[in-house]
Amino acid sequence: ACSGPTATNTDSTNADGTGTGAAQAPTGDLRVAVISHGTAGDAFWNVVKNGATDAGRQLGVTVDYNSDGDPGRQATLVDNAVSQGVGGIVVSMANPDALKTSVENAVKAGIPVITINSGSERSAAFGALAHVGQEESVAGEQAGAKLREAGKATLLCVIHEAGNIGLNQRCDGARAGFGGTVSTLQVDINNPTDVEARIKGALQTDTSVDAVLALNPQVAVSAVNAVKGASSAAAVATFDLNADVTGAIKAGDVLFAVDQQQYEQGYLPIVMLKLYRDNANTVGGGKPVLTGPGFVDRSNVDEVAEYAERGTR
Amino acid sequence: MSDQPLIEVRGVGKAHGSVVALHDVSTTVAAGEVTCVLGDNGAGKSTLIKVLAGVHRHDSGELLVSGEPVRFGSPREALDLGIATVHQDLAVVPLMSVWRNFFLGSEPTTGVGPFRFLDRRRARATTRSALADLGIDLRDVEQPVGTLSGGERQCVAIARAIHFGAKVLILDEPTAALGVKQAGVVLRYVAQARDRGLGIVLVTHNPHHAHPVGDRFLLLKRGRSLGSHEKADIGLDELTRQMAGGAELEALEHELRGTTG
Amino acid sequence: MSDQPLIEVRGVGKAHGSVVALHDVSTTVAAGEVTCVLGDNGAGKSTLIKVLAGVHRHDSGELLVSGEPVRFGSPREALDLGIATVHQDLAVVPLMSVWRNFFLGSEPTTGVGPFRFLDRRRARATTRSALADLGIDLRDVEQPVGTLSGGERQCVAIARAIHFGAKVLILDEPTAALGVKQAGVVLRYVAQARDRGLGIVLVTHNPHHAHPVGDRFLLLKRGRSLGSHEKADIGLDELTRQMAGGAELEALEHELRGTTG
Amino acid sequence: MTTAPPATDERLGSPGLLDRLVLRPEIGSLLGALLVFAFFSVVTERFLSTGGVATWLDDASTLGIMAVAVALLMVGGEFDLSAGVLTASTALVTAILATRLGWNVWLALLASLAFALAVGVLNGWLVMRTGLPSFIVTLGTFLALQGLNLGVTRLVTGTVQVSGMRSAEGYASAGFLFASTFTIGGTAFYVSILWWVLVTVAASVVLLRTRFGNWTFAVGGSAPAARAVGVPVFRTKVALFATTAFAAWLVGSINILRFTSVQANQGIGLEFQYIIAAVIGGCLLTGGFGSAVGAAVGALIFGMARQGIVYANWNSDWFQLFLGVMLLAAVLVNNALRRRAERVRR
Amino acid sequence: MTTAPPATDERLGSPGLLDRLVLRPEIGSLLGALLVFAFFSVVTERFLSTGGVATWLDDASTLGIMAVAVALLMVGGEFDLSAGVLTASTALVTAILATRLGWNVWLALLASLAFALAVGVLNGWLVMRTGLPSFIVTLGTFLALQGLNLGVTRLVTGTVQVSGMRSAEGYASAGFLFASTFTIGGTAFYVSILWWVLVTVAASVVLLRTRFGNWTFAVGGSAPAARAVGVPVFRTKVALFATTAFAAWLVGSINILRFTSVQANQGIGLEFQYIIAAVIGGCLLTGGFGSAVGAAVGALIFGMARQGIVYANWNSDWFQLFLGVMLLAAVLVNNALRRRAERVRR
Ligand SMILES: Nc1ncnc2c1ncn2[C@@H]1O[C@H](COP(=O)(O)OP(=O)(O)OP(=O)(O)O)[C@@H](O)[C@H]1O
Ligand SMILES: Nc1ncnc2c1ncn2[C@@H]1O[C@H](COP(=O)(O)OP(=O)(O)OP(=O)(O)O)[C@@H](O)[C@H]1O
Ligand SMILES: [Mg+2]
Ligand SMILES: [Mg+2]
Repeated sequence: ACSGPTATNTDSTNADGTGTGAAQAPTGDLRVAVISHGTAGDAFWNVVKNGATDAGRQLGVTVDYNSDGDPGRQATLVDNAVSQGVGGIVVSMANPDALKTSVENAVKAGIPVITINSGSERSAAFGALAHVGQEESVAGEQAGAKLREAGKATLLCVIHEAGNIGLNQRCDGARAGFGGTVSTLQVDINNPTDVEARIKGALQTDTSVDAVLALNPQVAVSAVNAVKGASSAAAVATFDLNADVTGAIKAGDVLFAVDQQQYEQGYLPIVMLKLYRDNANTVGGGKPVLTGPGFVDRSNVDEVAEYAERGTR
Repeated sequence: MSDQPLIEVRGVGKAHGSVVALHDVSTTVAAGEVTCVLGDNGAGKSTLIKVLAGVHRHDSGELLVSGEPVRFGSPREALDLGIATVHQDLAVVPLMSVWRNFFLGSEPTTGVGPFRFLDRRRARATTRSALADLGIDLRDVEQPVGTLSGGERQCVAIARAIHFGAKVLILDEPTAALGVKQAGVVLRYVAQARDRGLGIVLVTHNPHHAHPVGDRFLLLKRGRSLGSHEKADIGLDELTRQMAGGAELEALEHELRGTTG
Repeated sequence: MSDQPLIEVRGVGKAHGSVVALHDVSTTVAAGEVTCVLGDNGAGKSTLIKVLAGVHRHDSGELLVSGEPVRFGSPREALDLGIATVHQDLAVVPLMSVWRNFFLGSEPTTGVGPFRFLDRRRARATTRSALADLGIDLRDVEQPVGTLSGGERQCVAIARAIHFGAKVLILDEPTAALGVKQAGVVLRYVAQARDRGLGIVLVTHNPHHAHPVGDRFLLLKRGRSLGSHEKADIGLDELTRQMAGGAELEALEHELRGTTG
Repeated sequence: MTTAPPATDERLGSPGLLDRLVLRPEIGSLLGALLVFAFFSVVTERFLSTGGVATWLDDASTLGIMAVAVALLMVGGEFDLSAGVLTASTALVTAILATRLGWNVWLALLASLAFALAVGVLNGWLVMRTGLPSFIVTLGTFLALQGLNLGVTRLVTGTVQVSGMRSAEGYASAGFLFASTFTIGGTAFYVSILWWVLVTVAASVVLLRTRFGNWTFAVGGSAPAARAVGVPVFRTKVALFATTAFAAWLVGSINILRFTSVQANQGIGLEFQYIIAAVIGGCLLTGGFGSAVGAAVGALIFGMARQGIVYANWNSDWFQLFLGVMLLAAVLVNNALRRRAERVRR
Repeated sequence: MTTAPPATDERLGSPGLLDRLVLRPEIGSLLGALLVFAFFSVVTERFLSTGGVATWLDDASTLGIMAVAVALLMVGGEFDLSAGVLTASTALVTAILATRLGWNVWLALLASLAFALAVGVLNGWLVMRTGLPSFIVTLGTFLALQGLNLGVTRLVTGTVQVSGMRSAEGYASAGFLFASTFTIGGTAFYVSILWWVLVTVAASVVLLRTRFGNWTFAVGGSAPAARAVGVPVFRTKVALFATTAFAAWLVGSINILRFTSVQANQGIGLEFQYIIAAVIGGCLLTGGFGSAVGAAVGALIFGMARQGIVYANWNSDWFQLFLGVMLLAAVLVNNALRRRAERVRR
């Protein structure tokens, strides 16, 4: 797939990427390590991974995706990539301090690094080429604001993985954007019965709750069930999409879903690294490249549903 | 007594890793006879017993049951051939109640098909009376075996073997932990079983127990056979001397008395 | 022999939950004397021993060591008063090697301060010779105790108690699993220890073992004392009869012989 | 359960009904459950309402089904770390067959049952054949299944979940059996609660009243002794592993039919909750002692504590702290009793 | 380790060097480690490069430190489920004291050490006093610490992580001791590897050569027997819990000084990795048997497999599957040997 001598792409966000690349590829194949802090099987990071591997397939770049929720072991994965001598590293920085040494070592070793998702304000300081994505707190803030607009007064934010920094930032953001009363509830994502039961319990206990913000589509579906089970009138909003959520949006059970377009957080860095290697291009001019958030609600759900089905939204 | 011995052991050997516990031992167990296995501590008596009972598989030699060569894969196979054993260790499951231990592996059931339940009433009654016959008067057959005294525990295993023994009864030091009365009862049982035509293998360190009931005496030392004696060939004193490896308890007894003030 | 008995037991009782294992038992252990505890299975002998050794704490009655009333909180306290015990169960740690078991709780060390390491060479040599003295010739003192034969295991516990016993030696059925020779050796040891002025408590079911060495015989039945006899008051036959609760082994022996063909 | 014998033995002290009770392994957990129940009934309003009861029973039910099966296995002296993930694996198999290949739900359920039993038998077979501790062997299966769940799901769907069961053929009837609700006093209770009761009763009867139950105690209490008296140790243990796998299939089916979608990383970490519920219920980790009812009650404690904390409206940041203290309190309160049992027991 | 006795006993078969070796609990894991090492050295290019070695040693080191301590505890017959979370708790205590209250790092480290030891002693004391299984007691501490970590962190910082250690006073010197690197052949190795070696050697010496080690085997192998010969069972077990807590503090300190920030949910789930590494290294779950070196090698297997899979560039969807198969293969390959050991052993 590596042909096309006239690589005159500008550093725009044109990311269609077919047939781009340079003839004078310095070291042949490009290998990029994508290292995230998502736990294996996490719905959000699954889409990021799909973005990265799709980009890799289309651009002829080998993409290795690895993830670990423990900051220390995420750092070790970066070290691992450095010692493998990969051609580029894409790393999510939920915990910039823990990754500092490893990222700086990578930069020192001459490996271009692009940060994604969170950590935008530290990205440049560590010597990263660019940042793609957006702070989770911003997404949360906008979700909160949108709920406020819908006239809600009391919000329940459901954290499905205790201590996960990204989820906490979303809820904190929602608190800031919402303005009203916001309480958080911890549930265990691995136990669906527990998720539904606890949300139901919380709704029964505090009947003033009129909005539930789920941070995962699976949790959203359970929240819808719980709302019905508790005979509550609360509206449900969620982060991310799946077939059930799009159905629920159509049915009016879910108000909206926050779509961070994280597919781009996986896709764009691969393109950028390829451009950088082949053409020394950079993107963003030192500013983060923002991917979202977008909202999926009744107005646009039909259009997005099929993308969600195949794991790219 | 019969042409075909119930069990015949021919040059059997058994090693645990590099430890040779038994080497080239031969003997027979005939119906209506008691074969006593005697020997020092660590002579390999229990190892021989375990080979006969199907707990260990022998490494060399031959084991014939009713003339058929066998290599037991599990104790179940030995039990199915009517060989019941009281082991020196491996005797009981400490956390289980007395009656459950007693009937373990041969539980009586009532009902049919999927609704075959333990016949607990019968099991308890049988256990209680079988133990009472041995002179053990239990408070409660629901008591976990682990809380019984050493001798009581031993009696549970013996009573079980006597109850289920069909053709051959193997007893590894059954009387060691028993009181005088209980030991007497067990020996009487052994004699009765022999008279009913069972073949018996008895391991013991007590010549006073071995001599009265034994018909054949197999002497082991350090895993090897020192020879087999028929009862006619050997008296109590000679047996005791052989078991003690030349020393004599009576002499010792005099010595012990001598040193007293 | 001395005015002050080493151990005096006054009306001691012990219950496990609702099970009364021992009730109102009294006896004394004097220096240079052997107190034999005799009785049926489940009579409470081991329970009494465990009270003396600090494994159980008695519920009622008094326990005096060298005239001082004590209530042992742990076996360590008993050991510190020079009371060494061979238990019927609780004897050894099966997964540990022979020499580690032998010296458990009293390990010899070399070096100083934080660099006090086990003196393994000495420990191994001592273990080997202590066992050899009992007539047990081990292949290897590194062998886990769990792989020893029943009698060998028992000998490890006995050798340990003999080695570390300072003032009182308590033996719970030490000879049960032992061969004729080993049993003789153990009895000779008991006699020697007695002559060195130790107080000895010996539990046994074998009147042939108890009578030669014992000075005082405490008879237990169903947790209660049947009385205490001085050696002068009781002969071997009478002792046997009492232990068997009236039955007699000799009569049984005749019966056993009688039924043979 | 047991009738006292004609106890006129002078060696028995007080009549000892208490001591008799104390010997039952589940007594401790029952007291603990009462404590937790009483506590939350007093502290919160909603806990005792029918809606509340339905919620915590629901939470306890699937945990309870698994805890009971795991308790049997633990009595038999083995662990199964793969039990939690297997609930997700079976659900995934059912869902993929029904939604992607268009199988009838009943057929898909049958296929996933066969799959579950195969995993259970494999676990048991490996443990018995290799002589390795089940902790290690089932850890291997745990990791392997976890990898398979994610890998296969992504391969088939491109996402990390399979959904859309509702439109599969046969959903209605299967859903009725596994995921319907029944109404008592105007409140909907999930049918999984009935399954839980059923499994507990069946397991209890098997454990206490059948030969297989006797063998289970024996192989856990002392496998060599059991072997020596002719108990088929191999078959018994393999059957126990298969039972656990069956329970995992049951829970997986309940989940997939109720939530109609399943996430690839579901079930991870739950295996320890099962073990914990069993241990709270009186199972010994070393095997040979325990009870099915106890495990069910252990699950109940878990469910009540988990939901009770929500009802009490305590800050959920401290959720685990409350849960930990709750559990410790529940097991400590009957400590005196338990120790008494220990004393009687050995 | 042991010199063969003058074995001219006719009851011993072949000289039996092999059998002697086989008796060592760590042999199995050593073979497994060799297998994993050889496999990845052949399959991947970079695994054997100094950079590669540094990476997987680094991954194994903190796991190894904990595994060794946990192995001692397991030899002593107990579990500690709170060990994983405690690594985060100690790091949090250090970080909060140093960054929020402005303490000197050394002082903060001392304080968190005291905290860790208190938790360890509490664990041990509760286990011994109540007679409850350590599985349950430390589960309580586990949940409580987990709740505290989250609750306190959110209370103090408003987020779920504490960062900013780098600017705390005394960071440089403390960092040098716990989180610096040393260079061999141009590659930087973390000092935690040295700590790991040190802990392993120390634990091994203690276990095999001291009275305390002897007592550890005894209390795990048979606590009543040990008590009966005068071993201070209570003190020994409490000391073992304290040792585990100490190791958790060490790992927590290494982490906080190296990463300069700590997340409240760190360490959760790791306790089972410790136990698994110890079991792979030959520890019996039932206590009384095991080795420190074995546990360290078990951690090494873990580290090599985890990083090796990344080096091999296998699709991470299947990561757990590979890891599971890897682990099973590593323990199965020496199965014949181990079984032989079992045969010799009992
Ligand atoms: N699993 C094993 N591994 C190693 N050695 C063993 C094993 N089992 C038994 N042995 C050894 O084999 C020898 C014979 O043991 P066995 O139990 O047969 O003796 P025994 O004649 O029954 O002795 P006793 O009269 O003391 O019961 C002993 O020295 C013992 O140490
Ligand atoms: N932990 C316990 N719980 C309940 N009952 C017990 C316990 N320990 C012992 N017993 C009972 O106490 C009685 C006395 O036991 P003990 O072990 O003292 O007998 P013994 O005289 O040593 O018998 P043996 O000669 O058989 O060794 C026995 O009937 C036994 O069942
Ligand atoms: Mg023997
Ligand atoms: Mg006794």
